[in-house]
Amino acid sequence: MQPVIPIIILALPLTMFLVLGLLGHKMSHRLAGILGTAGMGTTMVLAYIVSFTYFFSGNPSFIDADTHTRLQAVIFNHDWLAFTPSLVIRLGFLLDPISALMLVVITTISFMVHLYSNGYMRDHHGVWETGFQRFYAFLSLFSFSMLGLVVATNIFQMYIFWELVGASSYLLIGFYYTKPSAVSASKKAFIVTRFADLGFLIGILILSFYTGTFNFTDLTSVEVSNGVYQISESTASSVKNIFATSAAPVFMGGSVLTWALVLIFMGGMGKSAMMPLHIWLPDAMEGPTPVSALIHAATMVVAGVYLVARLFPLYLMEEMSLQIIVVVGALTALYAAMVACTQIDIKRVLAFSTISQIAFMMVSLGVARPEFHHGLGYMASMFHLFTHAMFKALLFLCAGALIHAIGSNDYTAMHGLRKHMPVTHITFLIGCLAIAGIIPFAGFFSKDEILTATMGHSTFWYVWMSAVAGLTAFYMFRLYYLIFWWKEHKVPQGHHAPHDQPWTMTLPLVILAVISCVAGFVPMGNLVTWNGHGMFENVNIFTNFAALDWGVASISLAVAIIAIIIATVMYKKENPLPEKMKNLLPNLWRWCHHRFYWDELYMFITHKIIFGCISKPIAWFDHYIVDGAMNGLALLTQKVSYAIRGLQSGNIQMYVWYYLIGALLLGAITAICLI
Amino acid sequence: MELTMIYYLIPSLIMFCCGVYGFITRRNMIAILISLELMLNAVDINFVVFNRFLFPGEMEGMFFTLFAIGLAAAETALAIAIIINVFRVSNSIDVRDVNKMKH
Amino acid sequence: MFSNILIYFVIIPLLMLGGFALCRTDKAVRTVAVVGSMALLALSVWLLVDYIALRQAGETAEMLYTGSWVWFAPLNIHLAVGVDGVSIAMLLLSSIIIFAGSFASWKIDNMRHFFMWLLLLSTGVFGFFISIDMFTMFMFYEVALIPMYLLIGQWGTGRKEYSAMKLTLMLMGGSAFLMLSLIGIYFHSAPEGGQLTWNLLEIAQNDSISRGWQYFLFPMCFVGFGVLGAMFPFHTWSPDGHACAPTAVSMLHAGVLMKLGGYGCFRVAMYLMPTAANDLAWIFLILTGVSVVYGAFSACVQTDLKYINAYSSVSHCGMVLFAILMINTTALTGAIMQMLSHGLMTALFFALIGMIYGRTHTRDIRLMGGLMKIMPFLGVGYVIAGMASLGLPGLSGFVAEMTIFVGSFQHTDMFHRVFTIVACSSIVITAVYILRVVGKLLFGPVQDEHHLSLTDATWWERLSTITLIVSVAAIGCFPNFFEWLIRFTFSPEIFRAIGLN
Amino acid sequence: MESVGSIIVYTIITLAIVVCSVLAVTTRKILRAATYLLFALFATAALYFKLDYEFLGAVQIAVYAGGIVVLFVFSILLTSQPGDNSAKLASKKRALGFIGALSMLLVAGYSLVSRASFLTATASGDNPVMKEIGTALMGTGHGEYLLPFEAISVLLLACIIGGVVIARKR
Repeated sequence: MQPVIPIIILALPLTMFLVLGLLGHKMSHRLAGILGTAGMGTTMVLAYIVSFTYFFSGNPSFIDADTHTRLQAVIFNHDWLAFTPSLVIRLGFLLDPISALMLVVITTISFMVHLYSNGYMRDHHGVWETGFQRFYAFLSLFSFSMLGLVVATNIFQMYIFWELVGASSYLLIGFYYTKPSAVSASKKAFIVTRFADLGFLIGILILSFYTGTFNFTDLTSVEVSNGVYQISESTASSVKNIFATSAAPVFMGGSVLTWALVLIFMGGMGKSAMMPLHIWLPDAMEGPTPVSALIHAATMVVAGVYLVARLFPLYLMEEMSLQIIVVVGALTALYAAMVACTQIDIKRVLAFSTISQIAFMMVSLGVARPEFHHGLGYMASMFHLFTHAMFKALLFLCAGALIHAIGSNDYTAMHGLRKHMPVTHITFLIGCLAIAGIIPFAGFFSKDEILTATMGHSTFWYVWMSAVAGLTAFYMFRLYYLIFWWKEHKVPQGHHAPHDQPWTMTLPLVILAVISCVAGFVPMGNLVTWNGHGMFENVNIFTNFAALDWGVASISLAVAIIAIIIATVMYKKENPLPEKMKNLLPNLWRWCHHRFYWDELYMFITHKIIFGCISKPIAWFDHYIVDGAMNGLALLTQKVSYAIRGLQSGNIQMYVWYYLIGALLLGAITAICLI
Repeated sequence: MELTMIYYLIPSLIMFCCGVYGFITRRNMIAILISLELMLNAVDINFVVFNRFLFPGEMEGMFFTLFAIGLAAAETALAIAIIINVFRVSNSIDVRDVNKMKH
Repeated sequence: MFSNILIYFVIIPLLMLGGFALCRTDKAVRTVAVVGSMALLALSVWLLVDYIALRQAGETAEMLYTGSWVWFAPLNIHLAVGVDGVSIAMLLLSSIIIFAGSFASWKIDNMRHFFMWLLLLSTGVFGFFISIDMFTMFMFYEVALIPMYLLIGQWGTGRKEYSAMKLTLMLMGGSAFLMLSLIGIYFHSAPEGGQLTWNLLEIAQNDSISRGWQYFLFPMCFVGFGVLGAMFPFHTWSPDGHACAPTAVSMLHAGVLMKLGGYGCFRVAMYLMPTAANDLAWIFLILTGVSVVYGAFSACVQTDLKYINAYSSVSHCGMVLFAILMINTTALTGAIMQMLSHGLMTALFFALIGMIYGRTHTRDIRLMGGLMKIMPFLGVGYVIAGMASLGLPGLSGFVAEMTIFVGSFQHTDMFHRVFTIVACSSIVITAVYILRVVGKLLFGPVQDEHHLSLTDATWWERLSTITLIVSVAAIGCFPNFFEWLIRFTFSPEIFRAIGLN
Repeated sequence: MESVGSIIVYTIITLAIVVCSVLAVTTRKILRAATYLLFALFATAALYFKLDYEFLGAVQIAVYAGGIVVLFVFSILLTSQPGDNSAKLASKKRALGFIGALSMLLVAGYSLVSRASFLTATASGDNPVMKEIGTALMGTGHGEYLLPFEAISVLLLACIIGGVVIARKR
């Protein structure tokens, strides 16, 4: 493939960022919006072209004709910074199943959000938000960074764009920069992810030092040998280097590789909001809602999943690191689902739901083993990433529509909106059905694959994750009923009735809803697998049906339906059941409602420990001890000067005295010596 | 009894010590100057005595004394001029009062 | 003598000094300053291009454009000049900052004298970077230090007398160590009976300083330069000095003068005494490692903008010395990159702080807020500077720090590993204090309604800021070029004595 | 062996020197101090005569006794009223000064006396002839003093001018 189109895919959003950022304030709002949207639309079309070419063209550089294995294709790769002859950061474009998939996901969601924002970022009277152009510039910057991240050819390129993504997310969360809560939320997001990135960076350093390369193709290539797809000779040998090196193959109780992988996973935990580094994501909802849809539901937060998937062959070599991923993911999934049941801010419910769903993907990666259905978990994870991006973006955009109409994030202000906003109602319902895993919506297939993979790994985690899936259905329908049913909406005096939104907002909702309905039929098993080898022989529209493990599927379906029924009973009409439930388990409810006091804990650590016990004492030490020592030295010099100044009094008689005493002493000494 | 050097040096020493005593105890500037003259004179005596007793053929000691007398005259003249000037300014010739240039 | 291009780096500032002496109006002074600093910038760019052309043509000498003229024959003191990639990078940095600094001090009291002292300082800086004779190097070093006293004492703010005194005395204290060690090096510069020399290249070639003497001279030399490089615990002149200095002086001082320290540590201490450097590095690694984290933590709780930035400089300059002590090609390259990067971004910081202070008349972040709305240009500039400082890819901080970390990680023993990780952790703390300042200063509601009437940047302030931003972004976007420029200096032969890399 | 007359003369001179010196620094009346100084100087001159340095003795009388002491007297008269006593010294200070001077006397005296055995040379040689003195003062060879002579004459000139300038009434 010619590198022209890939270069444009990366360059166009960057150009848009520069144009809108530097010249935006000279443009009209409408022009800026159109420019940004058109730019992103073009990028989307190009990304589709690239992605479809990769999957379906049959080009020998993309698929091995003999083994039907999809290959990693480096479209271009320019040296950017050479640390040593072998450790070189290159900026390039890597096409393989997951990056092609991500190209589609990112550009689709991003385009939807660009389009949607044209309507969202102005109020009912058509007045544009201040900084509208800036908003589009940041969106473009984010899209650029995210695209750069997924097509990275080496781990350091990924880290570069990883940081850029973090920074643009900072800018977008803090978009309403005059609002103190938005400022502190953006700060929190950046610092927490930065802390995680420290682990990522150290992991990269360890890994690259022992393997001598940054390149993904060297680190993770997979090849066929004796009919079995496995980690390639080159990967294995470069990783074996780690063990062959006599210097420190073991570092603080773990092998170097484990440390490297776990630290890299820590970076992923930060971006993907895994416990305990999840605290930034709920706060990040301070940003405009389209931003939440783009960044905090569909793209940036899955970067961690993507990172683990990208290095999956390496993780396969260290069982322990995969176990850690499973445990972290499972705990996070349950935690987030429980918290989501008690939140009253709709965006926060969605945020915790996102955390929970990403944890699903993580667990799925953690349980993936080549022995079981050719690494089904890996495929399921990517599949869920894809479907989740679609329906979660849909849910967020619906939430945005609601907030736009009501002017509040709190569902207590919403109740019973189904008649006022029919389109939003239907699309939101589709989203809920999808996330709950009701056949035939998108979430059903992907979640079912995940549960199947978990089942194949361990029954305990299977039961655990099924329970979480039930909780998911419950809290999503709780939210749905509380917004659209519960009791009739009364229009407060002086306000106009809530109504559906302009077409720029409606269109993305409809498109995404349609995708959520049909995305489950995409034969992902043939497109994205850990070793590039398709799972199915024949592909048709019912492939996914055919591949289902109906045992698992029917159980999960049953769980979901029961959960929905419970939610219906409790929340469809105004009734005292929720209060009763709350009083049944008051402590649990309180802990969930306060998100298990994680924020307070972090507050304590940052303010009391970091600031109070480290920074302040250091500043004190610097001021009084180090600086004090210097000033003390100066003071001592001055004091001595003052003290001996009296000797040089100008009083000649005193001089004679000194002279006399000196002479006498000398004389006495001489006399004594001569005696 | 032979009048050896020591007989001349001891009075000179006493004279010098008197000068020292005066110099460090008196407060009147003229008195200090007088003590100074005593010390100078004691030194002069020593030069002359050494010349006469140790190097009788030479004249160095004598000439040194000669020049010292000249210098003493010059020095006294200047010192007295300064003292008179100080007196005009501060109406006192007590050394303790002459400290205005110190600060 | 005048056929050597390097000598013009000293002559142009001196001519400018003469020009200022003749000026009668502020306008004339500005003209001279702008023309002169543009000439310097053009000269350094031309030198860069010419240097690259020579290297491309296969020139392999360690230093190019060398020249040597006897100055004081009995002690064999020469005015010896020569540059390699590192010096050229430093010259470029200096001329950019002087250019930006001239615009940043567009309206300052008693302008003629201010610029005269500033240019005297620049003379010292340029002279230092082109010299390869230790004596002239030291002389220029002192020339660069002394005007600082007057510049801060005269044009500063706050406790300026105290700060000026403290800064000068501490740096002079460093100079005392330095002088001792330079003289020590001189007397061991040649084998028994050989002609003693001050010339760095000849000393390095002779390699005649015995191990014992290296052990004695290296720490003195390193501490001497380290004081100017703000090494813990000799950094306390930096916060006070920067806080009180006028804008252009802060820029020049943090941007260029502190680099003299790092450059000297590398060029004299490491270059001439590699054995001791290798053996004693651990002592200074501890100190500089502490510097990095300590400065960052200190910055977290300061409330004065300039103090924050000064402590941030302690942290970043600590990183420079830290990397130098790692003694391998990658880390040393990173150290020089960090010098460039820190020089530019800290100059940018100080320029912006000066501009903000000039408007709000306070530097206390608790008294300011929401400035982004009032002065968007300065606000955006500040955010960019902050992002560069916390190592955002695409700006200079990232490439420098990453090069340092990758280089430092080449050491496999536990001691180096631990300190590398400690140094790495500074990227988080940096983010904390940078975002804290940005959040308080630029974002949030406006704290003081008097600030609402303030204006955004003027054209000269914009020019100054944009120059620096473009430079920062240039390093961040095209690091390979700078890396290539610098790397040649760290050829393996230089470390032959150590056997590293 | 000295003649008795010589010893008597010596005794008188020595006594005069010691007594006058002591009195010159202990009397509280400044004019008396000047007078005792005068006598001490005269005694010194006598000592020079006794040691056969007639020219020197003459110079001593002329310059010191005639010139310097007169200067002293004039200045005393200019700066203090007759009958003015200088303030009584604090006994502590006097005692300290006394101890200082005495200890010096003892140390120096002890070191002199303890080496008295070495200092046994007797006085010899003649009164230098006036012509020799003149030649030595004006010559430039070894043991001749033209340069100091000129220097001191310039010094005296400077001194005169300086004295005039300093003491001049403004």
